[in-house]
Amino acid sequence: ADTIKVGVLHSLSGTMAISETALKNVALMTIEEINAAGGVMGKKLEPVVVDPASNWPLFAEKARQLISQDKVAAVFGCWTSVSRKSVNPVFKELNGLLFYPVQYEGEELEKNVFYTGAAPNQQAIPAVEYLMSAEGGGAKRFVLLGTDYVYPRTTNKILRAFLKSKGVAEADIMEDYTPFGHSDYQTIIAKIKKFAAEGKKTAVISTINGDSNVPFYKELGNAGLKATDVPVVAFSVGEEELRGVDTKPLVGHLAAWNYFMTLKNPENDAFAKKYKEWAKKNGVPNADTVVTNDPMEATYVGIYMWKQAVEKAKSTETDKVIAALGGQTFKAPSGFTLTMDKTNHHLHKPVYIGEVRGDGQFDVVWKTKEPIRAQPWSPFIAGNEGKQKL
Amino acid sequence: MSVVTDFERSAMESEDQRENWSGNASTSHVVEPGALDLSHNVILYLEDITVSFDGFRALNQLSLAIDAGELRCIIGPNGAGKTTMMDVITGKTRPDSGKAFFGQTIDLTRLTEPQIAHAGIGRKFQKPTIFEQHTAFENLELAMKADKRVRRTLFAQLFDDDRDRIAAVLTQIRLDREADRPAGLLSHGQKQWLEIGMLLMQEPKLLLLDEPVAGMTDDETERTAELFVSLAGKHSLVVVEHDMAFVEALGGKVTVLCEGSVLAEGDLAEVQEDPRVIEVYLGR
Amino acid sequence: MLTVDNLNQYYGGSHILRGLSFDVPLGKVTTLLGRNGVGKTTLLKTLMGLVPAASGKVTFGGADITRAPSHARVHAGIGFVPQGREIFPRLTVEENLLMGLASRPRGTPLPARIFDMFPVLRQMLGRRGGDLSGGQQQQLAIGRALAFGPRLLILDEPTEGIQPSIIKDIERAIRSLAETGEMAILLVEQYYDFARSLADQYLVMERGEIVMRGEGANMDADGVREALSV
Amino acid sequence: MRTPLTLRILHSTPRAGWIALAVFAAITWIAVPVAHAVLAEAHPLHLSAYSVSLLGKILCYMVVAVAMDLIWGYAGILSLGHGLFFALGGYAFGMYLMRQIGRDGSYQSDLPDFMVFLDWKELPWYWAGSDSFLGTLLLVGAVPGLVAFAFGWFAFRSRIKGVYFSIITQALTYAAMLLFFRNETGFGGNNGFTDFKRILGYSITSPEMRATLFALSAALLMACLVLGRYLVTSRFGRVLAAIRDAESRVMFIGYNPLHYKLFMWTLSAVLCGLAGALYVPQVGIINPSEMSPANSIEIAVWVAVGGRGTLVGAVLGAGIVNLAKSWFTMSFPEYWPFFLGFLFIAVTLYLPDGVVGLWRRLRARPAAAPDAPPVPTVHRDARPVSAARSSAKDPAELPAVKGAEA
Amino acid sequence: MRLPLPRLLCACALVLAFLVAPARAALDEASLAGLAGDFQSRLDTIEALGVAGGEDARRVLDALEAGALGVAGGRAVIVQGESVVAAANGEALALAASAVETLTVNNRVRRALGTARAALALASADRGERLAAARTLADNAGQSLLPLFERALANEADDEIRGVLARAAARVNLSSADPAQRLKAARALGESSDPAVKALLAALLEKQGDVWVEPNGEVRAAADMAIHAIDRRIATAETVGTLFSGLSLGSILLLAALGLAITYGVMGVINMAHGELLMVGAYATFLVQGLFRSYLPAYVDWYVAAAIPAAFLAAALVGVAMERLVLRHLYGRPLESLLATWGLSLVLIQGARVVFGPQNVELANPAWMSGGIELAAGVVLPWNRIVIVGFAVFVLLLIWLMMQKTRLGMFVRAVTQNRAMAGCVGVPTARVDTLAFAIGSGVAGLGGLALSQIANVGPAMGSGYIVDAFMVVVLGGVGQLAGAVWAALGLGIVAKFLEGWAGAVIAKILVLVFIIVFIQKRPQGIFALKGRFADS
Ligand SMILES: Nc1ncnc2c1ncn2[C@@H]1O[C@H](COP(=O)(O)OP(=O)(O)OP(=O)(O)O)[C@@H](O)[C@H]1O
Ligand SMILES: Nc1ncnc2c1ncn2[C@@H]1O[C@H](COP(=O)(O)OP(=O)(O)OP(=O)(O)O)[C@@H](O)[C@H]1O
Ligand SMILES: NC(N)=O
Ligand SMILES: [Mg+2]
Ligand SMILES: [Mg+2]
Repeated sequence: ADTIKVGVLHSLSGTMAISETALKNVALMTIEEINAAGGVMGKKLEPVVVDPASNWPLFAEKARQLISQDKVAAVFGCWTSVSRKSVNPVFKELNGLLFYPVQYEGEELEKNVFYTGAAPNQQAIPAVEYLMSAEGGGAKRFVLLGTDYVYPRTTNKILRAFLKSKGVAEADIMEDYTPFGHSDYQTIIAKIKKFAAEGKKTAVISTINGDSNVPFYKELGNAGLKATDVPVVAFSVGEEELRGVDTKPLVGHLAAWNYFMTLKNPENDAFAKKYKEWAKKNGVPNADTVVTNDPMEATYVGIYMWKQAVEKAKSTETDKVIAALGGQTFKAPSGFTLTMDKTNHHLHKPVYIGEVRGDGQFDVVWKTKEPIRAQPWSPFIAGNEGKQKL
Repeated sequence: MSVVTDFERSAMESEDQRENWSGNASTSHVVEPGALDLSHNVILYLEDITVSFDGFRALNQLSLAIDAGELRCIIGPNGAGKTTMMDVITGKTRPDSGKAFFGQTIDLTRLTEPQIAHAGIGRKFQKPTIFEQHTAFENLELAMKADKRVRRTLFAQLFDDDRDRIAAVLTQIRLDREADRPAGLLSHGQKQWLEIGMLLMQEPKLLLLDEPVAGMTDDETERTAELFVSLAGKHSLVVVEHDMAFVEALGGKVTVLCEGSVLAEGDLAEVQEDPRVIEVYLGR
Repeated sequence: MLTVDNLNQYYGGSHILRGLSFDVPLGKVTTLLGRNGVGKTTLLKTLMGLVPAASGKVTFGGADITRAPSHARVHAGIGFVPQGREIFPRLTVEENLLMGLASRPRGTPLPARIFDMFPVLRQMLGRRGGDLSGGQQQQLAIGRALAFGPRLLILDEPTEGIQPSIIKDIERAIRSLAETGEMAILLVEQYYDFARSLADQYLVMERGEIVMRGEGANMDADGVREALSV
Repeated sequence: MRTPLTLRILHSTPRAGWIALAVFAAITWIAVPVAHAVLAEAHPLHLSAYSVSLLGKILCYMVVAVAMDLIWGYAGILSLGHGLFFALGGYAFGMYLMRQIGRDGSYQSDLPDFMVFLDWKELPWYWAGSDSFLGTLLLVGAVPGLVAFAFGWFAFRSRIKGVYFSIITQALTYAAMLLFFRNETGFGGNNGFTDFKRILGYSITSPEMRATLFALSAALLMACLVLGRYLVTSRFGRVLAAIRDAESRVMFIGYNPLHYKLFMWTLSAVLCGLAGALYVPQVGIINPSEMSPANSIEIAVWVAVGGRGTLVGAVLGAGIVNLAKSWFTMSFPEYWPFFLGFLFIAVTLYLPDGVVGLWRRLRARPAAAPDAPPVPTVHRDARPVSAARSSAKDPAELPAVKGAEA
Repeated sequence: MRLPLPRLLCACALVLAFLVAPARAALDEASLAGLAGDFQSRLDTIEALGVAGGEDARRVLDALEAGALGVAGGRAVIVQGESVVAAANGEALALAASAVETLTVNNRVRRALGTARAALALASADRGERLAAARTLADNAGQSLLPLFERALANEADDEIRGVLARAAARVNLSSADPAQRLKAARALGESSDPAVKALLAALLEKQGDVWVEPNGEVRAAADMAIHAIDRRIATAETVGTLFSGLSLGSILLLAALGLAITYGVMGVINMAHGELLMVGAYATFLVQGLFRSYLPAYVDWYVAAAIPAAFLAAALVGVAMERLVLRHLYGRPLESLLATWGLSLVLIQGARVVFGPQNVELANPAWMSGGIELAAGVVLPWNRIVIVGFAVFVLLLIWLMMQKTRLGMFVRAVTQNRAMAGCVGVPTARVDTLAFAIGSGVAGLGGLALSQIANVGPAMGSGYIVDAFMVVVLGGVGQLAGAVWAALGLGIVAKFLEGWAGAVIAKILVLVFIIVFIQKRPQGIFALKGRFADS
């Protein structure tokens, strides 16, 4: 054929559409951009978009369809870990190629998957270190708050071990989970207040999933827990999520990511601008207020890395592309040249910590000097030693 | 099919449990289906039954005894409690106090509706209640005297004599032409007949009939009376009616209910003379 | 008052009403008799607009109401006591009666006549309609139809389930209503004696057709009773 | 004279039905397996793994639809919790599949990965027996069956009916979903079970296994149809329908509705469980979202689309809705909910008795008197005469009084 | 008290400055030197600025807050556009703005800034400002602030402020070297209801090895008593707080369910699109907010009030359309209405997604609905929740009037109970249906308006409420408005008490189990319809 098909596997309906639609958009934009620049090996890319509808088994079915029916060369997709877990066996069986753009809990390494989001040591651990530092407020007590699923559970397990290694006592850690879509945070906020009042400087580490964040932050604001007293650092709240929140009461709360829209560098300026224009041209609702965020950047980077690898391998064959991907570099909107690790299919990524501003963007208050290598198997979990390679 | 058997067994066991839960099992009677004790020739015996709804006494210390094979008419003003009495006998309503015995041994106040039906009491409702989605034929089939446990109905089949019997009843109630029509489409009077037919199929020992001839023509009323008279003796019947001609045609003993208790009892002629009955019921 | 002209009605494939024509004059009681299942109730439902007429014409007070919706017929002045009572089971007795005034402006009082006729209803005002005994419900259904003072009253077996003394009352009441000359009455009845004693004119239906009609006074002579037996 | 049961089962499905089943069996037992597992991939008639597992999944859904129809269409009990039974069957079989992974998981442990990860040292008691295939087969039916039996026993005994019953079934599945979501519960939390490798030692991804699972799903569906057909045409079925229409009347003629409902309810749950067990290896994942209330509502929607109270309708409904969904999400990824939504609305407005109703109307049209006006319905209350009308149209679907004992 | 040396020095300097220099003096360069130091010394410097007070201090703090304060060549400077001035005295410097390293304002700095500003405000003429300042300082009370408290106490006349200050001072004095001071402090703190204070006191009652942290037995006894007093106060406040949470959750459930109580409860339409009617109301509110922001920015706080009719009408119109086009053909076929409304809900959700985008939209609580009333330290009743409880009462009243004071309610019930007969007594059934459905939908719209003030507004928001809404209506007893009220409140309060005890997930499970068990006891809901018609 004279085109190369690539799959876009993001939920456009159901609960995850909130987050994933933007990833589909950015994938289409990137593909257009690559096509405009001549395509890959002289062939145009042809995106195949499907809607797995936030339904995990459907993810597996659609993945199979993309690989075996549509014969796509690579798939860009998934957000939740469970969706990734459900497609993993399919990619393995059919030897497909998946680029997964979202921060996740690690404890996984698949030959057929490239992880362009953060592993825990590229997001969670630095964030907690920051909170414990003088600049971060020197927190001594921690509330680990999350939605009850694997990403928060795992992240918190790692963080607990990490905190322990830093000498934080069990009694100074409170861990709590809410169901998906939980919208009544009165009790939890009251508990946090009580916990915070009981002693030393307290910080909240939130792995609350997208939809519950609005009620959580609203309650937080109204209950008078200010960022200066009890800062909340979130791992799942980015620019896109904040579009739905009145950020005034949130100012000062934190998020840790590998990318913020406010980063100042030529790549990012171009990236944000391109996306705005694309959104306008394609009639995305509220196109004038669209934002870019970390998983979008990770999607963008992932597609380019794949392109480069294909060009290097001179083939779209999965094994050859996998071989060519290791060591690929790309000058990313995050301001660094990112490298795809040769052995663990993760990107080396910089870490930023941002404080929420009144306009829903983030002010970077801390960052790493250079990209950090991912540790998908966290050393803070027993038995993971020496597991960092495929 | 072992699933079925297991299920059935456990269902039965739990049924027993329920009885135990529902009260002092030690004093409750053991119901032997079909073992109706008529040693004193009384098939139904009500004593001091009281039923009230939100303080309103629908039955007020009602006592009544029906002999085996008797045809008893019950009359009384609207709201006297006739239907409520039938509700008590059939287990639909639990009395606040009082005794209700079927024969000498079966305490009706302790049994569930299906158990009471099984013990041999059949009922026709004031407002015809039939299975509207089933055909007239099926209505009769369902009512037919048979083992009515799940396991049996799963494997039940209709034998020739069953069909003959159903056909006979259909003819008797003049619905042979409507046999295969859904009963919901029958006219009011036809539904009345169908319900009587169901009762005949059920072959109960005691028939409770609440206004069986309402909506029937005079001619049909007569036929019904004949039918009931022919049933008496072999069965016991309790008939509630407001149609005096019909009551007269039945010719049995008459009980007048008023405000939840018995006002008068005797031959129709006697009762019709009673000034209190005239006052509250018959009018001048 | 009410004129029915060549009315036809089907249920599915079967022809239930076959070209019926008759009048119901003001100030008179017209009784309709017939055996079970001949189509009496179907006819009344057609008159009330509950089932659409297949063909034919119904006029009331000069206006063609063949296709009018039920509530418009009530507003035109038709009151209906259906077979089977059809009271609103979860409304109280009082509300049921007030429903009878739905076609009248809000705040119209209930006429005292209802309670004179059916004193039991007064005692039961607060009870839910569905809790009443059968006969009480029947009285309620009649009371409800009378509440707004209809010009045509249609009754489908109104005596069903009612105790003899009250049947006598109803009989007297219907007579007096007709005698005021302001009401037409169409009565479907199986209870021959009751029908005969009220009828100013009678109609007998058989298989969807009117097979006999005449003056009420001639009912016995015409052999209506015999016609109703098999 | 007693007619043997087999003969009666034979009679309960009309000849056309048997022919259809035979054709269906030929396709699903021979044509599809051959096209998938025997024909080379390049062959024009080759059926891809995608198609086979998609169709296999839909076959499982069809079984669920039939189970739902038995309890909803014929016993009038609307369950909004059938997803639970489906998921329980799925989980029971999923446990076996997890055990079959053996030491091939990421942690190379005997325990499933998620347990290793959450620091479980040994399998909790409720995983006992999950390593035995036969034990699993038992659990697959017994777990949903027992849950349904216990729940139904209490609910029917308390005479919970109508929406009250529907709502507590919904609460039940919702509560179970939350319970299974918890990581501490021991069923893998939100992720559930996935990454299966083997059944009885055979690779789960081999074409032979796929074809086998597919054929088994088809067999289950056919068995359900024959069994369902027998049940609804038996006297049992008529009693059940009578309970649906007038429960108290049924009691007064001596049937105990509790037992009837409970039997059908439990049977329906068991069928769902079996379907769930076949579903899991074919789609490769089972997780708590199968128990979400919306999933259970959707099951009811399939049945309604096909035509409630007709077994074929349930099958058609499940097939149509799911194929439409698969096709729409692929062809109109951004707009498919519009199509599906309008499909549902159109079905209710124009096909009041579902797809099967349409079929009957088309068949009945030439026969009906041309001048007959539409059937009027007078009392359109909760238990409408119109429903009688619907079941009256086609004698084939009426509980057959005749044929059965010939 | 182990302080690092620089801190100690700073503190001393501070106290000295405070004691020696009267507050008016201009800042000297030395007092700002810390800004060029490490992070901690910056913080200390900032706090010291507040204690020192004065116009110049205020100016420096303003600059810091605006992100204009920086250091250049070891000196604190302020960037003013392109020019740079010395922070201490405002004199112009020959430095390029680009040469200045501006100080990052993060949370920690903001906190120090807050303390500094509060210290400044303690001298304010406005009572409210002083009170707020005292409260802020009390929360951050440290040794360095003690002199400030004492000075303020000396000048303060207001009792409430004195109380706050005294407790703040007491908190500091709890670690005084003088046992008498500590005893006084422990007694004074018994007046508090702040768990933080309790923690301070509790620390005195601990043992390190064999030695008491607090050597003085009398002080320990006083601390113990104080702890009990605080505990009692906290316990009461918490119970009230939990009750309120339950009430609030209940009122939200109720608002989510009330529309359904009409469309389903009274009219019998199994309305799976009910959640989407909530969504319509919420989006209508969003649009009204947008209009206010564009055209009436001065009154933007009142957009919520203006949204009441808008949300009602928008949802009512959608309801009318649904009723006229679809539901009208389905009366008496409740199960089909389930299928059709399920389809409608898919369409409405996707419609919202196409029009407004898949993301949530932002709705701000107006100022008068932000913040809350503080019952006790840690127990805050947020205004938005209080308003919503009130709103629930308002909507309830509205419905009650509509159903009881007009004949509509009776007509609607009659129509649902017996459609044909209702026509035969003269009720225009079609019109009544449309009207009733419109009202039910409109009420759902009002529910959406309320929800928009608490939770997400997005295309799928409705699906999150539909299950709860049905549970409330059914648990209450179908068709029983009063039942819905009891059910909603009951579920809310039960859920909140369970949640405090078992956590959100288990609590939710328990609530569902509770519903299942409850219905066993009352198979027809709380307000069961009794009577002969119920089952025949
Ligand atoms: N569930 C109930 N709630 C309130 N009142 C009730 C209830 N059931 C019955 N009643 C009242 O009890 C009285 C007796 O009713 P019942 O139906 O037994 O009368 P009846 O003798 O059968 O009258 P009829 O001849 O009119 O059928 C009536 O006044 C009725 O209103
Ligand atoms: N909805 C319906 N669909 C089909 N047929 C019907 C329907 N309703 C009634 N019928 C049939 O129409 C015929 C006339 O019924 P109708 O109710 O009018 O009789 P009726 O004269 O009022 O009898 P009764 O004296 O018993 O009340 C009956 O044979 C009945 O079975
Ligand atoms: N991987 C996540 N965020 O689920
Ligand atoms: Mg009665
Ligand atoms: Mg009739």
